[in-house]
Amino acid sequence: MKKTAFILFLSVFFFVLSTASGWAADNEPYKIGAIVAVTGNASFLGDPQRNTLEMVVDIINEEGGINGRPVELVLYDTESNASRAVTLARRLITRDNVLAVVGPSTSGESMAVIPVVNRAEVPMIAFGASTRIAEPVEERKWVFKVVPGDDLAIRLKYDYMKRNGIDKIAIATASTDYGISGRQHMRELAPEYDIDIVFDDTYGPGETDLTALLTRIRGTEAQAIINWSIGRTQIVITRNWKQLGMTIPLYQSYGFGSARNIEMAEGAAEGVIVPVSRIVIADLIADDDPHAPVVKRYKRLYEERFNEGVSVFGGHAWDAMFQLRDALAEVGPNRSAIREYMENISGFVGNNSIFNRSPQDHVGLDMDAYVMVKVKDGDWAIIDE
Amino acid sequence: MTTNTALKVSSFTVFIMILPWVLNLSSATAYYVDVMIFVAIHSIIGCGLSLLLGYAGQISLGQAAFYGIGAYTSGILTVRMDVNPWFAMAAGIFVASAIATAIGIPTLRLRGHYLAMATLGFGMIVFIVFNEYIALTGGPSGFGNIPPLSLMGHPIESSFSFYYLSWLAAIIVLTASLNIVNSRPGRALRSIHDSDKASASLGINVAMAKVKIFVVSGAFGALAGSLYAHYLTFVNPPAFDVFFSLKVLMIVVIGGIGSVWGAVFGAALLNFLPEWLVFLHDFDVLAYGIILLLVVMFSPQGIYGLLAGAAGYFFKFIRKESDHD
Amino acid sequence: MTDQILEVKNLTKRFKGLVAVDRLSFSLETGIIKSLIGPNGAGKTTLINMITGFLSPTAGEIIFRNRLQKHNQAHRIAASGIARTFQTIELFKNMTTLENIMVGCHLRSAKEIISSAFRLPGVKKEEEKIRDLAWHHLKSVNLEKYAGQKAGNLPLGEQKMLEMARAMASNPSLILLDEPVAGLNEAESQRAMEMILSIRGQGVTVILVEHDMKVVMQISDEVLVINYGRWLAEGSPRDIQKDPNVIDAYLGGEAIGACH
Amino acid sequence: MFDTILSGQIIQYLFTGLTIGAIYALTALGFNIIHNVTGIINFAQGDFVVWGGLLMVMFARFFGFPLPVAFFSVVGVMVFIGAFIYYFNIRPIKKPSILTMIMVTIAVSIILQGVAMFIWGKEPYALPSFIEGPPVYVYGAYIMRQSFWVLGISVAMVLFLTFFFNRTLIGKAMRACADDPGAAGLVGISTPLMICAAFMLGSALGAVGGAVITPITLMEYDRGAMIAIKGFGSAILGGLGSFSGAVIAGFMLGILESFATGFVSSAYKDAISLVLILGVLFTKPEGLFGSGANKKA
Repeated sequence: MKKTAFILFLSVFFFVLSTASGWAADNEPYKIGAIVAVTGNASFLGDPQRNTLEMVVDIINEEGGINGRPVELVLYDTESNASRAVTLARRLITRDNVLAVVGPSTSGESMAVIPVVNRAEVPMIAFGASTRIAEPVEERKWVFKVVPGDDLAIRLKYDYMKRNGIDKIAIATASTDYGISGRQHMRELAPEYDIDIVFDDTYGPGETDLTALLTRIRGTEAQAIINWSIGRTQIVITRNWKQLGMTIPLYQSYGFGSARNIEMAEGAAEGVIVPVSRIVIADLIADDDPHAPVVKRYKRLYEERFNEGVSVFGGHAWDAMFQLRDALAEVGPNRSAIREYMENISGFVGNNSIFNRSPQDHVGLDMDAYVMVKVKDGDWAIIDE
Repeated sequence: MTTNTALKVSSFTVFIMILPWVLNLSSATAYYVDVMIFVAIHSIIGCGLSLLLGYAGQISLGQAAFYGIGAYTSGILTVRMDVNPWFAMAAGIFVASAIATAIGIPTLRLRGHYLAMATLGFGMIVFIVFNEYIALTGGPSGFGNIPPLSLMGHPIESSFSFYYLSWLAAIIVLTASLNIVNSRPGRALRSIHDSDKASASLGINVAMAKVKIFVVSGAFGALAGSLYAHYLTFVNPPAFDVFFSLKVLMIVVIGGIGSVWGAVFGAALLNFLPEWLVFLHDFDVLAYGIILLLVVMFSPQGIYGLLAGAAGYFFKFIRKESDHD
Repeated sequence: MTDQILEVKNLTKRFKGLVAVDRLSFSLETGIIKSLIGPNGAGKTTLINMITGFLSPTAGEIIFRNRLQKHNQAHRIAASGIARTFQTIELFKNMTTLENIMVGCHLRSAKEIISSAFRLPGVKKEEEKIRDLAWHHLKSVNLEKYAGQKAGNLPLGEQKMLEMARAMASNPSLILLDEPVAGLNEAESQRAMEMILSIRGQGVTVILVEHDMKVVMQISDEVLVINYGRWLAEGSPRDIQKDPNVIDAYLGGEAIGACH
Repeated sequence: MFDTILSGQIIQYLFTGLTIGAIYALTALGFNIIHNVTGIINFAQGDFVVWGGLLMVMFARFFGFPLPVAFFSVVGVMVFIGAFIYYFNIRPIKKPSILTMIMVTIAVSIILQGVAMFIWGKEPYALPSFIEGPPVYVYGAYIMRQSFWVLGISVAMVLFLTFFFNRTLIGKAMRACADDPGAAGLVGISTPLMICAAFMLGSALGAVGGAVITPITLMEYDRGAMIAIKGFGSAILGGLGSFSGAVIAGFMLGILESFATGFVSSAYKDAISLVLILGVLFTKPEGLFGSGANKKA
């Protein structure tokens, strides 16, 4: 009697346990890891990225998750520190056992994390800008990128310059990862467009006064200046350019694409020419533009929820997360299947234009990722052609 | 080494050997093994500054330079010239020692503020070189693909194995530091700290003794940097900026400048605090500043001094109690 | 002429127009206690600092054991066999009494950083040797009971004794004592004097700078008087006490008079 | 043609250098004032400049104070902060060794930087020129109007300090403390009070520098360390303690940097001036202008 009861009890127990665990397995969330620079020097990148990631995960879960399973975001702050990014990437992979990693925010951190994900065979979608993140593709098997390369923005600029009869230019770049990458592409691509770089100098990211550098440019035959930097120096050079009463046009890198920069330049930015992502000029793009639904939706949702202006950098997070959603919906929770899917993604419309990847190209974007704009009356204006 | 120190070091070694097994029991703490690797690396560079600051009384605000020199030498030799990582590590230590000698001879004639500013300036110059000498250092982007250290053909790249390697190095450095402190050259240094006049009158070459310990601190810094490079397999300049030099200073001062053990405590504190102070976000720096100020103002012997004092008091108390029995 | 350990010739030191020591010459026989006296500001400490290499002379020569001292660094001069104590006590306050004397043995040992760090062969033996030597010197001044205490916590009298013992630990052939009994009470002075005599007993030559004339007259073999940096008188304590120039210099003869 | 361009460039570099150099000079003066009275090198001196600039932005832009009111409010706040630092961080130290004081001022610097980040965030802030208007065209060079303000106020500060230390009672008392604290105490001068005054003055001086330079260079929370080392470098080049030396050296360093940018490269500008500073530290720690040490005004 006792024995039967015991067996009965055991079978009930195991039944409950098995159904419970089976239920759990069916509904176990898909874990996505994120490492972004919420704090530290690059917090202007990581902060909107964190916001966007959390927002997108909420959207996906409100829509019923992926194949009925919720998404769980495990997000850590790298503090803009490459060594911390590596530690955290290892933590995501070994402890949290995530299916894929999004981030890190900067190129330096992304470069540092690449060996970790390649070794662990976990797909990563980096938010860094440097082209080296996705090249050479043989060494980047598990790494993808959502940020269009510097080369695309430079091609667009050179194209525009040629059409406006400019063939002698001065380039000034910050000695940062961002600046060096821009400088390298500008020098490499110039011959292709028959553009002559008559002045080329770099300056420190902490520079507070660039009048001396601009004075040297004034002594050359340059017909335009391209400045490639991010942060304070792009404002400093804009102000100094205006203060020196320079008449040749100033082209900025896409890093200038934030309303705050126009404000900080205090009127000096009038006439500055910049290639920007569509998200910067979301209000200006036509409704029949294929990007309009995504870009306008992201801007509306973000600004409603966080009460602050949307940024390009948050847009990267949006694109990465939705690409992962599509992948998971299609192939399920399998790291190498996700990688396979990411590598062949095509026709995906994101904030950074339309992605068409291939085993030879882990970015998948073209020049259409940028739009040339000019600062006019304290706002952006699309340059019509 | 006195028996007391030997006992401390061996019990600490046992603790370190067991720790990852305990941490691995729970997935919530397994990650702390990674944090502990940085505790080890920072302890090594901290021991160097502790010898210089706590024993010789000479300040350096440029330790990040040696850390960087070690890391970059290791990286450049292994990646560009295919040198064996162990040789690259030795080369890094050698290069850093040579540079420390060249810098130390003119710098250590300076006193107090001059020395602080000179080492700060030295650190800034080295940082600029890392950033601007692109052909050699890869510039601001740094470079990756640094091979891991390996032992008899087995690469030491998992957290678990690197934990043991880094702590092996840290314990050797700690033991060596304790040995130095408790022997002829160490006593000479401590005597300089109290009265350089009297030291000179007893035949101690004060200037040379300072340079020597500066070289030792540079060598430890380079060892730490090389470990860092082979662990991360990637180096870029921000890891070696002025703030890292200040961080090393904080490790030593907050940990306690009276003893090289302080560096270990300081390294642990400054690596675990950010884990616990996540809610502070960027303001953890502010927290460090405040802790540093409070320590300097109210507890010059640092956390280790406080703990040692408390432990001493506690044991005395116990002994007294048992005496009564 | 007997064996000379030290000879000073025309030694001069100027500080920005002020002449602290002026063409001073004297010589010192091996194995004696020679006191150096003179009113405040006479240049006694400047002279000691020059002999021990803490100051370089403006002109003149110092010949120690028949060799011209290159007036370079204090630590080299210490290595040549000259030890000293300081007017303001310069102990290593944060080190123990024993460790202070162990530092004193610096010149009698040789192990450097790397061998010490890794406890290479010979380090242990040398450390034991240093420790034994230090204990020996500690016992010579009866400070064993303070061995483990921080030197800064010792009473003043013991600090002065410790400083002398530390200087002796470097095994010098000449020792310069700068006011070893200043500030001590009667009993402590007595001990210090015994110590100085025992230093001479070990064959070490002593130069003593002291204000306390009673001590000077009691233990000196010779006395040198300087005034305004110049040689004023030299001779046995008895002769000096009678020298009219000396009495004149000590205006009113307070110090000398006190001895009578 | 070529000559006019070149002379225009040289004048441009000269003015840029003078403007930047003025800040180094003011920072160096701040170092000297505190050093002369206390023997402390205040590592937070660069952060005073940062705070001066950021407070000026806050008062002038966000609170909308008229410029003179904003300017004197900045000075007022910084005088208070200087006194606060002295009373709560410097005075309580029982054994003020050089090492301790270095670490205390480093800690203060970290804290000032952290609090600035807390209040203003990490973005750079801009400020309009004190007098709006296009740059002045001089012999082929464009000089910003604010540059004249920077130079004018720096000269005014030097004159004020000379007057202050030579003619006013408190200034003379501070000098007396610097020369011989014991004797100063005997004649009834309160040393702690004078040290406090030195901190107040040093902090206000840094803040003035920050307030006038911000319209040209923008300002953000983490600029302190670089300003501090250049300012200290100027103080060393001029001979630590010498006011006139500090001013001359500050301008020299600024001009050197500007010409280095003009004729070599921006990238190595900081390295060039740092190497110069180290070179002087190693070979002539008493400064370029002979034995400047402890010479005052």
